[in-house]
Amino acid sequence: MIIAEACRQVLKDVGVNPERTALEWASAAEAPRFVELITRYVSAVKSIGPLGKAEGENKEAVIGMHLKAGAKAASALKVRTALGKLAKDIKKSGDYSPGIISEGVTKKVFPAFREERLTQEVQICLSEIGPCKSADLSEKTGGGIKEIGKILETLSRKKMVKKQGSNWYGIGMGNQES
Amino acid sequence: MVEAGRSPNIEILTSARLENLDGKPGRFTAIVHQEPRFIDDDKCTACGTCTMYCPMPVVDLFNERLDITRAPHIDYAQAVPTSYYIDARACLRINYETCNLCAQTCTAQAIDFSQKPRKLNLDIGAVVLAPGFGRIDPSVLKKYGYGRFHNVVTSMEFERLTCASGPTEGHVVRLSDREPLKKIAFLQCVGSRDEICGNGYCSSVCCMYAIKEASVAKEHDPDLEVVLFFMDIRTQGKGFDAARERAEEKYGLRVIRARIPRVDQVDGRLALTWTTDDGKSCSELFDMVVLSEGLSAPKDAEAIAEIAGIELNHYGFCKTCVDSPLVASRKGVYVAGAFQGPKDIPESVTQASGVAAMVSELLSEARNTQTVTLSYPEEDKAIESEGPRIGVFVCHCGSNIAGVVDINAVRDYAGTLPDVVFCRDTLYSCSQDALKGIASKIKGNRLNRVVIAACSPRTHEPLFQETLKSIGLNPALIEMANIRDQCSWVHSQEPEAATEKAKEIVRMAVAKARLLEPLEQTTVDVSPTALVIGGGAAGMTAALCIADQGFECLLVERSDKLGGNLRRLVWTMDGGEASEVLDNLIKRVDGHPLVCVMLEAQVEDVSGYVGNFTSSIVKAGQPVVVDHGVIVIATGGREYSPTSYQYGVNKRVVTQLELEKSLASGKGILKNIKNVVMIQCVGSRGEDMRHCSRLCCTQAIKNALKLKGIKPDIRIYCLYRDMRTYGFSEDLFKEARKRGVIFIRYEPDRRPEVIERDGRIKVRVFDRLLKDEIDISACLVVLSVGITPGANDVLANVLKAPLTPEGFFLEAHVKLRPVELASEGIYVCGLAHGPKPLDESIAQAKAAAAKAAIPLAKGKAQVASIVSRVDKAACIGCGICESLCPFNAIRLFRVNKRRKAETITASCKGCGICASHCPTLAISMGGFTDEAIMAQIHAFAGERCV
Amino acid sequence: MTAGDFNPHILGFFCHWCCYAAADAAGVSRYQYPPNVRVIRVMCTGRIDLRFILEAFGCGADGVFTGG
Amino acid sequence: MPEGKAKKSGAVMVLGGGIAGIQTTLDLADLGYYVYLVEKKASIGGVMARLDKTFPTNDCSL
Repeated sequence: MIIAEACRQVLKDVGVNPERTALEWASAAEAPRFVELITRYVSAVKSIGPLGKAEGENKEAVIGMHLKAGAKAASALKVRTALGKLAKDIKKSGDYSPGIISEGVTKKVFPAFREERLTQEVQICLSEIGPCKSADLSEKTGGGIKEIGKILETLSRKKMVKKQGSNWYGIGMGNQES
Repeated sequence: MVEAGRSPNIEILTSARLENLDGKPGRFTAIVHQEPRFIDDDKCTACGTCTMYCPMPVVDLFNERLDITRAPHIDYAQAVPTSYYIDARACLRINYETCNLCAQTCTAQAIDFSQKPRKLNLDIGAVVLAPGFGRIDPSVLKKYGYGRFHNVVTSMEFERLTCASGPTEGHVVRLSDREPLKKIAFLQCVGSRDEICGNGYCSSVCCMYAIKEASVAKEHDPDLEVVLFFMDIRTQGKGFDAARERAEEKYGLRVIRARIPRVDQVDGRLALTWTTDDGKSCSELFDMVVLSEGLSAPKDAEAIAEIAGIELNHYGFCKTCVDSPLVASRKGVYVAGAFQGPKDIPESVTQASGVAAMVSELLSEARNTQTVTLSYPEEDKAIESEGPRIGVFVCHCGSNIAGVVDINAVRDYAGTLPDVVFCRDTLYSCSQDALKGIASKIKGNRLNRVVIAACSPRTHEPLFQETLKSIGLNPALIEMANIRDQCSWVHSQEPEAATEKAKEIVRMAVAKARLLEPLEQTTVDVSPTALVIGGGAAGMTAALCIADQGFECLLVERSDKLGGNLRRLVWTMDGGEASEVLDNLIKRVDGHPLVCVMLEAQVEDVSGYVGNFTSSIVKAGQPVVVDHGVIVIATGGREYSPTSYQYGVNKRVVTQLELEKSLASGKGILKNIKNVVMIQCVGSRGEDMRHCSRLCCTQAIKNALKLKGIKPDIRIYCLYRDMRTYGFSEDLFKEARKRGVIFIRYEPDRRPEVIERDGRIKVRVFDRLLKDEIDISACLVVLSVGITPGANDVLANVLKAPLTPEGFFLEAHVKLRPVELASEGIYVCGLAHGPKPLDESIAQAKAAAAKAAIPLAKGKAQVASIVSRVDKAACIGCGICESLCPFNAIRLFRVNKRRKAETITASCKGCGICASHCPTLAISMGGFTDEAIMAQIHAFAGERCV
Repeated sequence: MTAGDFNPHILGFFCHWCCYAAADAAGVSRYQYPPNVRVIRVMCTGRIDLRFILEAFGCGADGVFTGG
Repeated sequence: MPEGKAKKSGAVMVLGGGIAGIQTTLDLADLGYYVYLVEKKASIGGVMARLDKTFPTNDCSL
């Protein structure tokens, strides 16, 4: 349930409509209930429309980028540790009520994920599209100016990006600048 | 059921009955008469073609005559043995030598009319009678209009109506016009607690199943109105009261305390009339009336008793006694389940395991003499280490898949997938001959990964894994593509979409198969001793039973003497001397060579897993470390000490056990006692504890009869909420009423009070019939106090075993595994599991001994292969997995100064929660690795992968 | 592409003990339901990792249905 | 072989294929005995197989 909540918030961040995911229970004896769940869910997704196109004109590429970065972020140590710790605490408290879960995810897991996703996406943009201004990066990744600023700062401290005039360059990411 | 069908040591003889039994315990010879099925079990693939073509309609007894089927049929799809049979009475071919249609249409050539009835001579060591119970005779139901009014149904018929595979696919409708229902009535005590039909006892189960059926009906149709008519609501099983309150409150079930005499039909609807407590008579109309029929003795009880040479009791059930409830009157013949007396499924299952223990005691030296263990060839490591060579077998399953999915297209498509070196379609891949064909193809083409595109792995994967094992291939190297149950069967109107889906399912299965790795089937040695914690009646019985089966047993008791609560009991339920039972148990325990007793000892720490536990037991301050294979918890319970009703303040207010002790000590104290008032449910059901303590009603009645026996003119009042004298103890309740005991019912919101004024005590209670408060002056007030859990939480922490909200140990499954805990190798019995009378505790102790003896008897514990494996290098020792694992199957160990996680393979159930939460992805699950699932996702996407 | 003939391509994670068993039971009773779901069987929904769901959407799934 | 000393048979007969019969059979097989399960109907499961759900957990009763 914690992962389902995390998934909803993460999908919102990468621009995918969270209604596309569902978490249901059907016991081995509840075949009629299962069939109803599947039929209702398929028609719901049908009304939402195909991935990308439904989320807005020519959004497919943008969402694709967000998702690629998101997948990497979901493997990042910081994000997974946050999720694991939250699961541990909730199990200890024994209180699995939705309020507690969503609050825990919003406070502890989502910020880590968002920062990691933006960091990954910045690196992808720089390596695939080449040097661009921090304003472009914030527009492409959907991250706020301040957020992108902070990320670029940490990346440059780690010697992974370099600022050249108003453009940022990725170091050792395939597109060697002059 | 499926397990029973598959084990090589179980031979199921269907349509068979016992004809003769002679010999003595250990050496019986039985003659069994078996009617033919006219269909060969091995060949039949349960495809259903014969039922379609047979012209002869037959009433479907399995569906309680609510449906029609044909002469060749199967009771229900999941029946065991899963093969059809022909109802000889209806078949034209058998009776009139004509037709023979089914034999021609059967593609598997399984129908064989030459089969003859046969007689089998079996030489056996013991006989277990478990023929179950009989149904109430329809004549008894006549007065409720059953058989006259269409919409009066029995509870079993209602059960079939709500069942998804039943005649109406689970839609609860009026039988008269198939209209949906608006209002249902459940009548209780039909055919039980009923002198006229001779079933004076209470069937113990109808209250519970009525509430379940009512809840299921409400789930089907929330705005349905449900009314239940009870005399006493008897839901005394573990957790049943809580479930009943939840159901009543969640589904708004109306409960009326009245016994309906008859049912009339008024313009198509059913009219019930009854009188309420305050004398008002009411009547309402209903769409359907469900008769909660009781359990009577099996119809052929006399015949069985005569053949097996055992006695029946006056109700026609098998006669047994309180301290050995599982032994029939003839030595070597045992009884389990409803034939011993009406009971619920948990008690039947407990008795069944208990009987297994007693048989194992009787025949312990003949263990493993006639069982066969299959042997498998060496695993061919060479082939497995080669690159993936995948074989795909696409099954027709007769027409079940081929009728919708284009098998050839799927087969050819599979051939184009990478690493697939062989593909073929099979008519029935699960039939004996096809399995041989698949085995030879695997060897012939040196295949090391197999994909079977057919039905569900849940039902057939073990079958194919056996085939792989039989030719030296690791059973984990197979993946099933479910293109029947989840494809052709459910998309039969869209053949192209179904074929497309089948192709994609096969593509995903091949992607996963490519990454399958051999998983070794580890077995663990079991140290053949048992640890029993708690030396009460249950503990001693369990220890003796394990020892009699030939295994060493250590019995640990906290106090300085054995006996526990049994010491406080004077008489048993059937009037026998409790001290006799106690002395007998203690004498046998002290005398038994294989039982070692440790008094004044307490279990301080337990570690390890099934087969290899090590516990440290503190005795007189000194810890003693002991190795053992299994643990049986029998720590018992404690009598609830009341804090109200002036208990402890006035010495003339005593508990039932105290009364029993004083009655046994001498008649003297009864000299000046004329009035005795008993108060039921003191502490139980809502005061301090939510649960019903199950035995206080029967105990109160037992003491009341004892009092009446000593001083017939004594006046006894019994203030009760529900008299729960279930089963045969209903006779005692009737006897008490006959002897003049006055029973007054009180509601939980207006409990009786004990008032003391200048040395004399009075009990004030609100009498619902007189609608007024009455004061009964009492020379003695006896409180029927309930049973609270002992200090279970201390032991629970040591064993990491969960407790129920009420504080008793939580069993693995309340109905089907009542004496086992979720974690393997730990068993529970007696009052530690929940309040219960002596005979049920003894039966449970024997059941726990049976279950505990299984790993000891096997000597080896088989470990599932789907378990987690930790990559030590990647693990950073964060401990998240250890805290999340529901089965304590992954622990952190210190490996040269760093903490690393490690799996306890025996306890791991393969759920994978640790793997999905591991921050460094250090944990991989056997059979469901991250890479395999990722490969399936990419195969799912096919060309659209971004 | 109007929503009418859009055929969503949905990935399903089914728990072996409950939802997968319910799907089999639906098959046995021959219930019909749309064929858009492709199933990955897992031993428990606890096994599902956030990465799987993001990977699925990354691979163009229109929906992910998790059945416990 | 003298009557008293005859070796005990390692097989057991269980009469009745309902829940009690099946449970005893499974336990006996696990404890190392060969079991003949004699059932008068054509399939085992008894009354419990006809139940739709079981109280109080309401899971399937097969």
